[in-house]
Amino acid sequence: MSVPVSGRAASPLARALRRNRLLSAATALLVLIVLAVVILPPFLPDANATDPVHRLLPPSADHLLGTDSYGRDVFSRLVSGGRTSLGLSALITVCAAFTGMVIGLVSGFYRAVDAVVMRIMDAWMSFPAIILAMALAIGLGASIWTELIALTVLFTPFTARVIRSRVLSVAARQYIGAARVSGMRPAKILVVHVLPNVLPLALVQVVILSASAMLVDGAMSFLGMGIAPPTPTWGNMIAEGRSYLVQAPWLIVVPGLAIMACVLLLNLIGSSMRDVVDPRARALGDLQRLRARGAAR
Amino acid sequence: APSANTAADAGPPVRGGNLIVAVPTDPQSLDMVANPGQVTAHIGNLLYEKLFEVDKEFAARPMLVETYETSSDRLTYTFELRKGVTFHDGSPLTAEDVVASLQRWLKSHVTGQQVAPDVVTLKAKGDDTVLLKLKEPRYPLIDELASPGAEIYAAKNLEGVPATGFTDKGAIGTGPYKLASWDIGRQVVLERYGNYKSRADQDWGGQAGAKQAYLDTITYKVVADQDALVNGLQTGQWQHAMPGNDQYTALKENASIVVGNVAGANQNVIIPNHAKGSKFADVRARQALNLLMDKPAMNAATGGGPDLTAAVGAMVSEDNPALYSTVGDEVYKQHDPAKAKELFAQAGVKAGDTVRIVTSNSYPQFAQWAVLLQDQLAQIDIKTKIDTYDFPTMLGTINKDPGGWDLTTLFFNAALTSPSQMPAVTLGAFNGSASPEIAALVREYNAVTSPVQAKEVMDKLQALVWEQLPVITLSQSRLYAAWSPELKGYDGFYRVFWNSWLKR
Amino acid sequence: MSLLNLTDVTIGVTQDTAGHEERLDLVHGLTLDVVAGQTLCVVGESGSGKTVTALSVVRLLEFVAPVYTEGEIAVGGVDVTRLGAEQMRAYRGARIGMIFQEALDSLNPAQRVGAQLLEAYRPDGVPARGGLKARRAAEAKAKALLAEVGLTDTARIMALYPHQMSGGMQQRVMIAMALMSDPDILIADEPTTALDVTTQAEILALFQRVQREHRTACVFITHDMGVAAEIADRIAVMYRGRLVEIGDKLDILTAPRHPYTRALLECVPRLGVSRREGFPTISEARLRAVTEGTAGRDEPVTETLRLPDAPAPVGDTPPLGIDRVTKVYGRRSRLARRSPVRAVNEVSLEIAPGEFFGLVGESGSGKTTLGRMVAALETPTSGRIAFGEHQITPAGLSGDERAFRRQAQLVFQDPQSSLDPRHTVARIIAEPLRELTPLRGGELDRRVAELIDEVGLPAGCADRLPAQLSGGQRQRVSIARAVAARPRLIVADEPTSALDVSVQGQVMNLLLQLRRSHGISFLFITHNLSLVLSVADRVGVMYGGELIETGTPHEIATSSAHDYTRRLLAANPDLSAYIGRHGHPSR
Amino acid sequence: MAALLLRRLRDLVLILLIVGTMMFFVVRLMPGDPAMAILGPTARPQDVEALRQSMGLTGSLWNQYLSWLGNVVQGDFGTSITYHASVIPVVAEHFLPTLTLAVISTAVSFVVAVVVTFWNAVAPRNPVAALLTRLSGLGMAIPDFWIALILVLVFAVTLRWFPSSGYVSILSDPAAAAPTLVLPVICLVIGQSALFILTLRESVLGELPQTYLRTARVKGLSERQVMLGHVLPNALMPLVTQLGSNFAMMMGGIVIIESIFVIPGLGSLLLGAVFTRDFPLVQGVTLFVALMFVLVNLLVDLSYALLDPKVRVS
Ligand SMILES: Nc1ncnc2c1ncn2[C@@H]1O[C@H](COP(=O)(O)OP(=O)(O)OP(=O)(O)O)[C@@H](O)[C@H]1O
Ligand SMILES: Nc1ncnc2c1ncn2[C@@H]1O[C@H](COP(=O)(O)OP(=O)(O)OP(=O)(O)O)[C@@H](O)[C@H]1O
Ligand SMILES: [Mg+2]
Ligand SMILES: [Mg+2]
Ligand code: NI
Repeated sequence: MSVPVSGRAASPLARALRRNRLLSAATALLVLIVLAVVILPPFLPDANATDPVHRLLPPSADHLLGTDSYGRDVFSRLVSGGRTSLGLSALITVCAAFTGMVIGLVSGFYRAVDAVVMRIMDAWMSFPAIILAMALAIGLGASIWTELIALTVLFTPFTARVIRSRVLSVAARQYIGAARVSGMRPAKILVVHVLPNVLPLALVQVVILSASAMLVDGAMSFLGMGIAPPTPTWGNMIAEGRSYLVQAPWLIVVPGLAIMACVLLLNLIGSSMRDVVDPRARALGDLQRLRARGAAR
Repeated sequence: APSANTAADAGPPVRGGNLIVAVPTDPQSLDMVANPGQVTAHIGNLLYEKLFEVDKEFAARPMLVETYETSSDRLTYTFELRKGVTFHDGSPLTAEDVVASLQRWLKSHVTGQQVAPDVVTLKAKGDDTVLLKLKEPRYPLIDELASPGAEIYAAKNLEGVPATGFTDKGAIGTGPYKLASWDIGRQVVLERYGNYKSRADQDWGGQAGAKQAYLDTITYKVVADQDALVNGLQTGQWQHAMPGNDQYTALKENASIVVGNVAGANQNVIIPNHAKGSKFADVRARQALNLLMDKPAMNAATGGGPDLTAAVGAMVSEDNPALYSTVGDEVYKQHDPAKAKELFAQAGVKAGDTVRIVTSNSYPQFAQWAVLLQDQLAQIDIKTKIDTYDFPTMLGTINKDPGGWDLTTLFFNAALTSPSQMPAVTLGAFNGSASPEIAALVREYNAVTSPVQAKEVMDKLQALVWEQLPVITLSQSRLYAAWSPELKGYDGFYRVFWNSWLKR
Repeated sequence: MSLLNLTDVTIGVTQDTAGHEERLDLVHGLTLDVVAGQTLCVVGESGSGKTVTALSVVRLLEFVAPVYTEGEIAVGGVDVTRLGAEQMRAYRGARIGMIFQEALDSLNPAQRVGAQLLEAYRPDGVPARGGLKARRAAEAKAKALLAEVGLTDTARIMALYPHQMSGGMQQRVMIAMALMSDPDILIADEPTTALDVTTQAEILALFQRVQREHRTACVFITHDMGVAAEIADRIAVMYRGRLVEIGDKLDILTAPRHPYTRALLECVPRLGVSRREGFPTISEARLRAVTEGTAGRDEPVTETLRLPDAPAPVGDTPPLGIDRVTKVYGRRSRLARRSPVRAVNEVSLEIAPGEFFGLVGESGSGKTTLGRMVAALETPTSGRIAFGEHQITPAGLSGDERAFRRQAQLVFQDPQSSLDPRHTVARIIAEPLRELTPLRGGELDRRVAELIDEVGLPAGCADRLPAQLSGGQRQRVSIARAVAARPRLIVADEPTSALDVSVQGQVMNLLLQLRRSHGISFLFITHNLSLVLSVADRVGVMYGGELIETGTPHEIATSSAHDYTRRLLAANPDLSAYIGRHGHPSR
Repeated sequence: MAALLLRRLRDLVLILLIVGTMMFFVVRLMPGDPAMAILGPTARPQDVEALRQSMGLTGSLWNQYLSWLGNVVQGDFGTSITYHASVIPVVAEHFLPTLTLAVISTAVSFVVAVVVTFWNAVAPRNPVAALLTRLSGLGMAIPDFWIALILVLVFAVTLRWFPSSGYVSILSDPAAAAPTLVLPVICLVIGQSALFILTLRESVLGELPQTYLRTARVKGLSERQVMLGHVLPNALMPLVTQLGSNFAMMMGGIVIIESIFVIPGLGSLLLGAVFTRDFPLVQGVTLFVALMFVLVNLLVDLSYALLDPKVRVS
């Protein structure tokens, strides 16, 4: 008798996508947004072409979403700003999640380095964020890379702490000992047993990170430490538009909605993905679905 | 919105009440010598007085001086002080106080420092007479004594004051209001000075003439955020504010708020770096830049429209007719990108070169101009790198590497009383624009004897500026204020609130 | 009058496979009844649906799995499957109490046991409402019950947290808690499996007394036929999700009608009967033949392994030497009030190559700790353990760790937490093969399937997650993992506690075969005295961290010098009384 | 417990030293200094230099650092350049507004998160609870300054229910302080409660399959009792961690909300201090924030001990 060990009917992701209409809709929409942001710019008016005489025009056929205080086309800026914002947020998320995960995993699992690493994290976190961001912005000049570094530096200790606390509880489980008995090296145990059990939390963290990245980008622009003009990001579009809340509300509403939509979609995808990665949550999800349908009283 | 108050609907003055005024920053210091900030100056106007004060047209009028005499060689000035004037602490104003205050002004204030080389002696003669001897005649001396920084403080309060200025304890002047409390970062409260001795003359407007303190107290609330500034005005949290240009249109449309121009203006400038290493060390490059810049477009972006923007190349506000000169405006109005490109090439600035703009985020328009410049330079294939810093960082960066930047953006107060206060003159060290020709004209101005001559020299100076381009003027921004209809008697001169009252 | 009536009950879960829902019946057409004041013991195959049935009676399964129930479960004449959620709640606690196997996991770790007890108080069958008076009454009742279950230091006990109590204490608290609401029916799911026999004996006695005094009807699920013999009035036998037989205790034990019951009784290890050459197990094929009538009703359905007499090839198995090993947990600290725990104290022991060493002892006496040190999961505080070229000293394991792992394996006591909840059964079993052997690809898959089969797991388990298995099934996964890489030494920490006797026999046979074919040594930790005495070469008894004696099973059983050992033996539940008395079944 | 405190005290000193040192060099290495900030672009270099001298900003950086450190050890944090006052009282005064906002908004967010999460857990079919849980994703997505601007427009400018800005000390006049706090607190709560809901939901999900819940249910407890009495205490730890680090972050100032609502808190103080290069103040605020951070974390650790008896006992 032969039992398939790893082969399964379909990958869990594909299954989840098929099963969860919300997830597939959210994913499709996000993919659409990303595609639009990547493909569209060449077909739109230059996002940086200024025309101050035609500033603050309301939405019209010429300018789908109106113009901003420099007379630039808001739709073009929305699209190319999306490119920067989404790209930046993705990069920051990847970097911060990666460094945070590595630090959290290592310091939670190898107790020898834990005390030192965590004290450094503490000092790092207790350093006021504004100063950190400013010091970097001044030291390196306001550019996309500065912001990437600044936000990665800012977010890393938070992710690291959250991950570490979960690693600590996972590392205390018997199955970690069982893996050692099975002859697994610690580094591999970390990857095979600890990491997957930390992953659902990490996914939540990723969602939080990508949302925060977009929001903090806005906040940095708001404080004048964001990406150098004229490169648009949704964050600095809001910051620039805020003076015209009454005159030209679309300037702040449009990028605000864009941020919200993307973060919301990411959130939806993240929490559904989490069910995919975590079989226990998946089982619970099934249960809740069935209960909601009244299959089980 | 109804425009500025007219005497007719104001009714009779009402005594009492507390006026709340929103200011964008804490004054940080109430010492007008150590801190040349706008908020300090405006609060200081109510606290302190000078020997002379400017009227509505920025002409000097006697304030603490009763009479003064000038010797025939125009080298000796004798000032007779008004009698019975007291400081807020009750001590009488004496010639000693004037000497001590002006000595400090000559030593530490930008304008004073321009005057100082010409001063031979400054001394008290008795209690009420001050003697000032000059090396050379100086036509604008009285105007300079009426400019911010020349306030008179009690001599005893100036002893041992550090370079950073005195604290709230030293904030004692002879003005109609005195300091009641100062909650740093939050608010400054002034209250009526009961023993204020007003001049008997009629109100000359501006800062001069008779002053009646109708309001019991004036509270300056620190409100840094532009939206909060406007919202608070609308919700009645304060009765007076000077919001940014971008808020103008919205406020103007608001029927429950009075919007009006305020005396004086700001001169908006692009500052090219003349130092070695800069792309604009060559005058042709500066001229090219002037040709390239689409000034109407850049002014449009500054917001407020024609109400707030005067498209003139003058360095001094129109409100000050004695110094206002539009000579050189034909250069100011030139706009020819093709020729600019040529000129740039001649000056060695080629397509593909990168112009380094440093700017600060202390005012939104700085970055706006930089971005627009960038776009215009891009049209003739010149690249730009914009570095936006906070103000001290920008100054520090420029200071550290004088050749490491090409352009920066700023604005200056254009309500001036003498050429020595003009940025084209005072910026000499900052961007290396000092030139013997300019210095010679300033000397020539000092030597004149009549307003007509003065105007002539001023025209020459203005023309020279458009030739050498130490700064390139974009426009003048008119200041404006927005206030509650309850505030009466306010004539739109800065934040001067004597002779104003609240009508309930 | 019967209190609890199950009529034709079918229980199953809905599974979501490849996009559409499938129903999987776990229990089929179950019909049984429980009479007031009587104890019904449910025995049977591991994974036969005992726990599922019990949980369905109180309708707890629906909180954790998408279950469906058909048929009627009547409590006092009311079909609980039709009750609304709120009405059902009135039945839980007040009408039906329940005690679970895993006492520690079943208590809230963050709450003092006192509070947990008070919460269960249901005067007149409804939750206590209102103030101090009810609270006083609840407290009085809790104290009385704690005293009744043998925890006389009531005030202190109520202030403890679950993890501060021993397993026995936890189980007593669970019983007291179930009694707080004076239930009519008490369901206990293997409540003594994790306890040593002396504690088990106490709990059983307590259980019986409580049941008599409170006139409660009991359902008692167990694997231990000895336990069933001791406390049951009636016994129900389950097999493959069906009830195969129910009847009075004596009838079932002495005159079983169903071949499965008969076979189960035959498989029970007995004191004095050596099983070193092999255990009897139930042959599925023969059982099917008998039940389907293709074979005679009296045909034997068990088969007993007979190992060849050839001595084990112990050539490359080194001896295990444990030399004055001590393990102290916790550091003495001036600031904290806690004092260190001496879990293992100066234990010295030799296990010869190929020897089967059984280790018994009180709960908390340090057996697991010793086992973990031998498996190099824990370093001793002092002393040394030698196994071939490997040494385990306070400094840690010397030599190549992988080489050691290839040689020594551990079966964990708690299968639940020693299986990664995110890995499937197949993946768990494949892990040591991947790490310690060169097997890969198809060969690896084949070997995994083989192991699943060898430990008697249904093939369908391969893709399941640990949470979807029964307790016994999890334990077998744990065993399969330990034997996978063919080690030389296996430390087995209560590897069969959750298994029925037939599967237990199957697993033991596997271990014995391995030992015979490969000369494996065993350190076999257990609470099951009958089992260990019938199979071990030597037996050690631990008490309070010390190894108080070692000897052959015969020596231990007949001539122990130690008081504790004798108590242990006396407490061992044994079927022989019945079987001896009635001389049946013969063999 | 005492050992924990001792260890924390050591950490505290260590962290303050690291942060203080980093801070010192970071701010000093930024271009620009207070003398320039005060005198502006038209100043003559010699005047700037003279002012710099009078502020003690000359001499080697290392010597400046040592003398600063020496003073700090003696409890002297220097005199603020802009406030002309000793740093400690200035910081203390700006701390109260920030603390008020942080405490209230954290408490409200905590309650909101607990109520929403458990409502949803107890009644999974209740559409309002489900909607609120889903909305938490949206809450995290809304930029706080964005919602602040909109709330002010609606509730302050248009409806006039609350003042658009302003600050009144809650200690001196709670009745007058309450309306000024409503809008800023709502702005902070929206994002924060969303984050808390996410965290709490995650840990509640992890708690639901635990066996001890079977026991709780078999006692006949209602779902509400099960959730609040049993799941909540066990699921609270990750939330407390999250809450702690959020709170600690807020101690560094809620810059944007403070600036929009004109609240004189630590955030605006710090920002202002940086913009004017008020070195003593920047350093003082930073050290204070770091101190608060460590203290909050200590509280979090202590609350672990309260929530998890295993930590407390062993
Ligand atoms: N959540 C679930 N999903 C799918 N199958 C399940 C689930 N829970 C239990 N089962 C299966 O139901 C069957 C009966 O399980 P149950 O726990 O009732 O067995 P048991 O008789 O109590 O066994 P043991 O004596 O080993 O505890 C087993 O085959 C088990 O694998
Ligand atoms: N990690 C640990 N930290 C502190 N004390 C421990 C630890 N592990 C075990 N102990 C203590 O050591 C003693 C021995 O525990 P051990 O688990 O070895 O007992 P056991 O004989 O296996 O008991 P059981 O039969 O109940 O499994 C117990 O008192 C236990 O509380
Ligand atoms: Mg079971
Ligand atoms: Mg054990
Ligand atoms: Ni018989």
